[in-house]
Amino acid sequence: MSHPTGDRMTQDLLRPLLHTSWRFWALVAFFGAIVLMGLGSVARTMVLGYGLTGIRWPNYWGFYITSFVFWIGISHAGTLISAILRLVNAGWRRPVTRCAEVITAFALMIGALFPIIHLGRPWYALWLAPYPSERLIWPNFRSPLVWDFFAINTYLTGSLLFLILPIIPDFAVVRDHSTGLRHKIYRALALGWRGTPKQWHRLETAMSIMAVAIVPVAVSVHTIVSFDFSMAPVPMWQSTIFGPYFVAGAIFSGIGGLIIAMAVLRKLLHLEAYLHPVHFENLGKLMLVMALLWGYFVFNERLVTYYGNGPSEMAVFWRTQRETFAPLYYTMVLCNFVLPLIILGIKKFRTITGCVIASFGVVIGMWLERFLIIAPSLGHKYLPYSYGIYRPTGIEIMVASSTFAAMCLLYVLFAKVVPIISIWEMKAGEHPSPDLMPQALEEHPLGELHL
Amino acid sequence: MPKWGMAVDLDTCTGCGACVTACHAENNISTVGPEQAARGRAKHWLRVERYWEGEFPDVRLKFRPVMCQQCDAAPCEPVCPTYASHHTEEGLNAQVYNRCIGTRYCANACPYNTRFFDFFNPAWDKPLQLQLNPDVSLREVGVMEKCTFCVQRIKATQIQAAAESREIKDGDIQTACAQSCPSKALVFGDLSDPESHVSRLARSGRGSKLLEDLGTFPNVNYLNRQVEA
Amino acid sequence: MWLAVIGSVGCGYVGYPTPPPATALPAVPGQSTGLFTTAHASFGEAATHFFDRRAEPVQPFDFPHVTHVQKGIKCTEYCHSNVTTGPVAGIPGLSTCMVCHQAIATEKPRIQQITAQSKTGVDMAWKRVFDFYPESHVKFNHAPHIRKNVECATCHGNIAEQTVAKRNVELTMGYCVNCHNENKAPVDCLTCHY
Amino acid sequence: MDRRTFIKLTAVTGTTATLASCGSPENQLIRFIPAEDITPGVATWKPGVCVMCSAGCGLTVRVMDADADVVRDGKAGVVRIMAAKKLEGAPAHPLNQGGLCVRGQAAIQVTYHPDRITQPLKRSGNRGEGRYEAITWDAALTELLGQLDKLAAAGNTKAVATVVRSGFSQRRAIIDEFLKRFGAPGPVVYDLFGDDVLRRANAMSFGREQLPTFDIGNSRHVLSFGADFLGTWNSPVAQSAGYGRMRQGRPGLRGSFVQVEARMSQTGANADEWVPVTPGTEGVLALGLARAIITANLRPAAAAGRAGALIDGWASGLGSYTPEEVQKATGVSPQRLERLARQFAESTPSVAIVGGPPLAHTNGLFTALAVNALNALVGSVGQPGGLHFTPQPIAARPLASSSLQALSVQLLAGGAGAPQVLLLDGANPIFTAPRAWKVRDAFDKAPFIVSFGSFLDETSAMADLILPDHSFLESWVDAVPESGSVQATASVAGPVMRPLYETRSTPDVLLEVGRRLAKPLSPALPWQTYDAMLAASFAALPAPAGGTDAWTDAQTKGVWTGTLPASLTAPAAAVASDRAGTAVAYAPAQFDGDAGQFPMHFLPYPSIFYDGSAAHLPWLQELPDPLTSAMWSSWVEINTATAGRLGIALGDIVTITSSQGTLQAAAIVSPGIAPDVVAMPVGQGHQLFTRYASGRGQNPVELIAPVTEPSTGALAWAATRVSIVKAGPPDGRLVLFAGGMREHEETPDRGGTWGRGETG
Repeated sequence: MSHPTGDRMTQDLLRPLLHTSWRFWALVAFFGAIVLMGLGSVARTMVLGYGLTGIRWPNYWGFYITSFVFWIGISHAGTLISAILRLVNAGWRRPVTRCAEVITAFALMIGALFPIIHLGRPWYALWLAPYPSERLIWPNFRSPLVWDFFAINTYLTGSLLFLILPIIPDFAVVRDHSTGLRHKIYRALALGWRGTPKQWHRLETAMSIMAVAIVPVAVSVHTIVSFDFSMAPVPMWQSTIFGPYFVAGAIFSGIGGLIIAMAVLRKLLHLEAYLHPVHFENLGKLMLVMALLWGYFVFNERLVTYYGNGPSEMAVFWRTQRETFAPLYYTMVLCNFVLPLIILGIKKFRTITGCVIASFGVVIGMWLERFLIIAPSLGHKYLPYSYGIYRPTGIEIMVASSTFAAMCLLYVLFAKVVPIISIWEMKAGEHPSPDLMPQALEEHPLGELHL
Repeated sequence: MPKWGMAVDLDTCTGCGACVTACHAENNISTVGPEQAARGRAKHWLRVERYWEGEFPDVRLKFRPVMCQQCDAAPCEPVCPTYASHHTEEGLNAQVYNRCIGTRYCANACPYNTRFFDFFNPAWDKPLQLQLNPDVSLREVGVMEKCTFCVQRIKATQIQAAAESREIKDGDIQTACAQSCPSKALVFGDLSDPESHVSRLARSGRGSKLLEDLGTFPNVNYLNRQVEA
Repeated sequence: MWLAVIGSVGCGYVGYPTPPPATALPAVPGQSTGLFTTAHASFGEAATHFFDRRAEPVQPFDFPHVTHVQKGIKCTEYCHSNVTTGPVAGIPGLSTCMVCHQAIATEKPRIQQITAQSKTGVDMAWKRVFDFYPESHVKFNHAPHIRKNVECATCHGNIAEQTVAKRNVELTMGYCVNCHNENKAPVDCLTCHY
Repeated sequence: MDRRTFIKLTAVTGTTATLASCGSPENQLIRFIPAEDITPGVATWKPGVCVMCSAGCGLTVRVMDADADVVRDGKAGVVRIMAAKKLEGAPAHPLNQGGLCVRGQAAIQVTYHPDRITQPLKRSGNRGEGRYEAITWDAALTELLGQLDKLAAAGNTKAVATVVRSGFSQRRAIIDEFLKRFGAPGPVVYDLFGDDVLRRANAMSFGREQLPTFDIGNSRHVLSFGADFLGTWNSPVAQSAGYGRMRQGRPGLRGSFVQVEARMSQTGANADEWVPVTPGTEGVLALGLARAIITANLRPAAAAGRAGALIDGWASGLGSYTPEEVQKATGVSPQRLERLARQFAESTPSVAIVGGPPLAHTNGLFTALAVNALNALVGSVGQPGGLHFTPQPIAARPLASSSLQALSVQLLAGGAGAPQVLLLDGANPIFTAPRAWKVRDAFDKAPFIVSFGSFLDETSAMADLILPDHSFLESWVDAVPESGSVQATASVAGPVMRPLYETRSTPDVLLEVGRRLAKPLSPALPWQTYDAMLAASFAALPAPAGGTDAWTDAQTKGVWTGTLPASLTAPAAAVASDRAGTAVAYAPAQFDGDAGQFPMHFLPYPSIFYDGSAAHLPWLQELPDPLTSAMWSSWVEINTATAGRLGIALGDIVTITSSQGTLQAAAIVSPGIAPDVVAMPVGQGHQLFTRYASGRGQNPVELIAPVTEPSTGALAWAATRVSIVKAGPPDGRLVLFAGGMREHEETPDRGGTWGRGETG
């Protein structure tokens, strides 16, 4: 594959930073407004009471926790994928990695908000943190929510490092191509990067260490998120496969998010020259694999429940299979399994458009999957007298949807200040210093997967 | 060290609901009004479940009062990140309102759905608030609340007994529900005392626990209804 | 932000239709309309409670504790006598003052002032100095502490030397817990919070 | 956005300006000097008497200090009062024995109700509109005295009519005495679910015109014909206590219980065997059982004595009640009849109870007599585990009175003979009387109406003058239970707290009026106050063992119980037993509306609000109904199969039509009701009854046809036929607490579970 080289590349990739069009402001204004609405809704519930949401006895979790799991899932797009690709040293990763890692960082930040805003008394959220107090009380370390607290913080720190380290050289590039105030700022950000072999070497070592370290963290985070559910004695929650089930689902939705992000950037920032169909196709294949895996997990979960035929489990089972939640359930199966199989399974559909369509399906489907894990089980817990059906209210819909706007907003702003495609890595693909030479051959889309 | 428990005789429970109202009166449980009740926010620490069995004309109805089962291995306790829900030496599942941050995780973990959330600040049309029991906290918005086995009555009696330096006799402490029950279907007492009324009932052949298979080890014993042979 | 709040006020409920509202009732004279709720009266109040910041209570009348103590009147003798019988010490009202002061020190202008007020039927609106915010859900019972001979001064400081009572002991949870630990008193949450 | 949210919103936005303000608002309020000496934080317990129904249970009231909002000479402030906090059953009381029913528990909200009338009121708007202005007690009494004096001057003292609730008490005695000495007819006692038919039947069978007391606690077998004796009928708490003992109170002996009714009541839900029968044929079943017992030689026919002699064909062996005939009429199979008969005759002591719907038919008296005969046959009358009559002091005997229907006719007729002054005490006939009696129009014709009630309801809103009574916790209160205890019992209690408002105890008001009349009562009422009257009446009673005298003892205990001296006991023979001797034969129950047009039987039944008089208490409104778990709403119960046939599902809105009118309500599909019966709880559907009950739900009484039981003239409230059709999908007015009403999941093909989710 080929793409522009040298200064041309630098020019292309720096254009979004150096020139601001009205479109940028339009986007910021649009997304910003929606985000403000979301924040307003949260403020309103905090002032008037949590009853403005649709949460009810006994469905005490709803849209917020759904969104929490969903965004944590999306966050697996970046770091995990780019880390794996780095490890297998797939050359085609180069334009992709940064968009991916950015998604991770922002999705985590957004996702981590939900456990806080879903609290009845968010202003006491700091009690989740272990800090010495005269009260002599610590958080309850037996609680999965506390595990969440630590896992997510670790993951966030890790992926921020993983994101920022490789940006340093690009800050240097921007520094060298900018003047005035911008120059000053980027000089500071560049942390005195000179591009000496020593610095290159340090960066590379750091990156490879991070790449190795981040993978288990990523896996553990979503396993722990799954513990929030599988640790509680709730029908259809107490399942031993929830760990891998959630991780697979997370990566699945993550890839979907990534593909969409890349497609959008490609259009908006005219990066057609850098993001080639092959990138999408490769990610598409990856997603196909995950779709099959996901399908396997769902089939597994459902079959075992059905076969086991426990009364309370079956109550939930039928809710999703044939009753209240059936429409959502079959939409989910369609989006997460049928659609990806048809589009990504058949080569001629595996175009950019095809991948994007499939990705949208997957993102929607995975959101539904999380909702269908939470709502039916909580509403049909053991004693039929206490059954209840959860219906969201405008407030919750507003908040949940505003987070998508928040994602876009952050992304747009980020693309404004940082080259969304790693300039130096692209260049490294061109005139590599020996230790940067990728073994991967472009003809081999996935690189040589020494797995 | 006492171990508080309850026996619910399903054979004498008539489902009249006196216990429910007694609980409201004793524990300052606010009424939420029709609009909120329709949205599933009614709070009944103690509810009388009723289930139909069979079809007309061979139909019968089962009543079962369900309150917090004060489990020995309560699922609500480990999941609470702040220890707002925790176990006391006397075997009570304490709910500490001031420590509760409202994750509602405990309610999800509770298989009996006996935990209720304050969706709004409770409100009383004046002067209904003159009835409020000063010995029981008024819960504010965003906290979980549930049956406490009338811990305020337990505390009061214990302090009183200590002041008079006497032992607490069986029957000295009664929960509001047990006290009001016209057919005396609810019996509260100390399970660690083998001679207490509740212990003897718990030993009776009719005793069983609700959702026993979940391994929560409840301290409420249900005495099954005897059906004529 | 507030703009956003107003903006979001627009979004209505999805979900249950609610029952038809009760018919409007004619206002009958003398019927109560108020609402008693645990909500804070204002953001200011909520903030003060949250950060546990207390303004120095302003009393309607400078009650000289020291004078009475010097006269040899014990705290729990006449004024806070409930503490011996019940959980609450109680702040004596004017009627309690007048028990003695219709006879004692009647010539003093300040005494004449309260005598006059007691005739109007309006009581002293004392502000509590040692109290807990409702959201701390503390159920404090004096009786066990009295029985264990805990000095009043332990928690209430040197009121005996003060004129108007000052909260010069911060009754934080740490303060209580430490004392309970030292004296092998129970520290289970339910000891105080229920 | 519901009311609360709105209030909070305004509260928040309104106060954001005063960000600096701190401390709670009551600190800024004026504090008044308490009127009583207060021990803060210490609870005291005082006796009380429950007035929510006529049972007359004893209370123990927990009293503690509280801050009340008051307005004194124009200044708003707070004052510390000793306030009632919780009502418990009095452990020593022979009726409730420490227990207390749901209405009793909620009764405390009567005292603190936000819509309680706080001062005398004079009507300023149209009648029924509920617009009033405040006036002083002096002005109010002067106005009442003026009206009465006018009548007395005209010598037309007969023109005073009074409507009261049922129930015996010295309070009622004062009213009776006042009327008698003024020269007015006795008060009209109206109670939708009144038991006049049973009283009459008991007078005929046993010579006692009162409700029976059942010694259930010692029975081995209870056979109940439609009586909701564990829920709302007669003395429910006493009967529940007995039920508890019957089931599990006696080691090794568990009594059995069979309920006969067309719609499963809360009581029926507890039965070992539930026997649905065609409405109006309960008496046939009773006699069928009697015949089976006699023919099986388990008892001689003669054993029934007088009670049996009242039944046509009893002596000749009840030939017309063969199992086949009985099955034709009631739908109970011969085998089952045989089994029930043996069970009833053999597992003695056994007792048969009748009450409620079976007596609310045109043949109600026959049904009651049949069941009485059945009791007499197995010798359960006056025996342990059987049926008793609480000895009643003469003072508790009410005056003979005309019926509400008659009163309504008089008023409508108008003219000189018609009542000029109408006194209302607690009754709400406009809500509970069938539309066809035109009670509202009749009251509208009354020149002057005075109400002593504490709340504005449909009836008291007609009053020109409202003289609010104290709440039962603020004044002396007493009850002379008609039943519930084998021994004679009288409950009494002094005020447990000071009156919150400018109200006055009605008996005291009447006594004062009696004193201040221009033409004094002759002979004058001997007592200055209500409690003086109570003291006098209790002083006449024998002192209990260990007690000093009856009065002081009763004041401390809250109850007097013992054996009445003959001088006080109402002699059994004294009561009307006119029909004795003439045998009563079975006549099929007559129903209003023809079976073609109105295929279903309509069965209104007393809800947790009883007849609606307790619908203003929020605790009861939010209490899930025993059988349906419905809150804050009214509904129609219909059999599963019938509903399926009519395409009606849970929560659907249905239209019910009778010859009297039509109404719409949400349907609840229930397996516990006969296919040809539609049941609806009475209590909701108030046009005007405080903020909690007004405009909520539907009032089934509006469908009841004015059919009466001929011998007593009592309303046969179960004798109406209706048609039912689906009017529309669920509209959310039905609020259920329960999501599912089947313990074991139905298969999804059967439409899943009941759930608010599904019904909206």
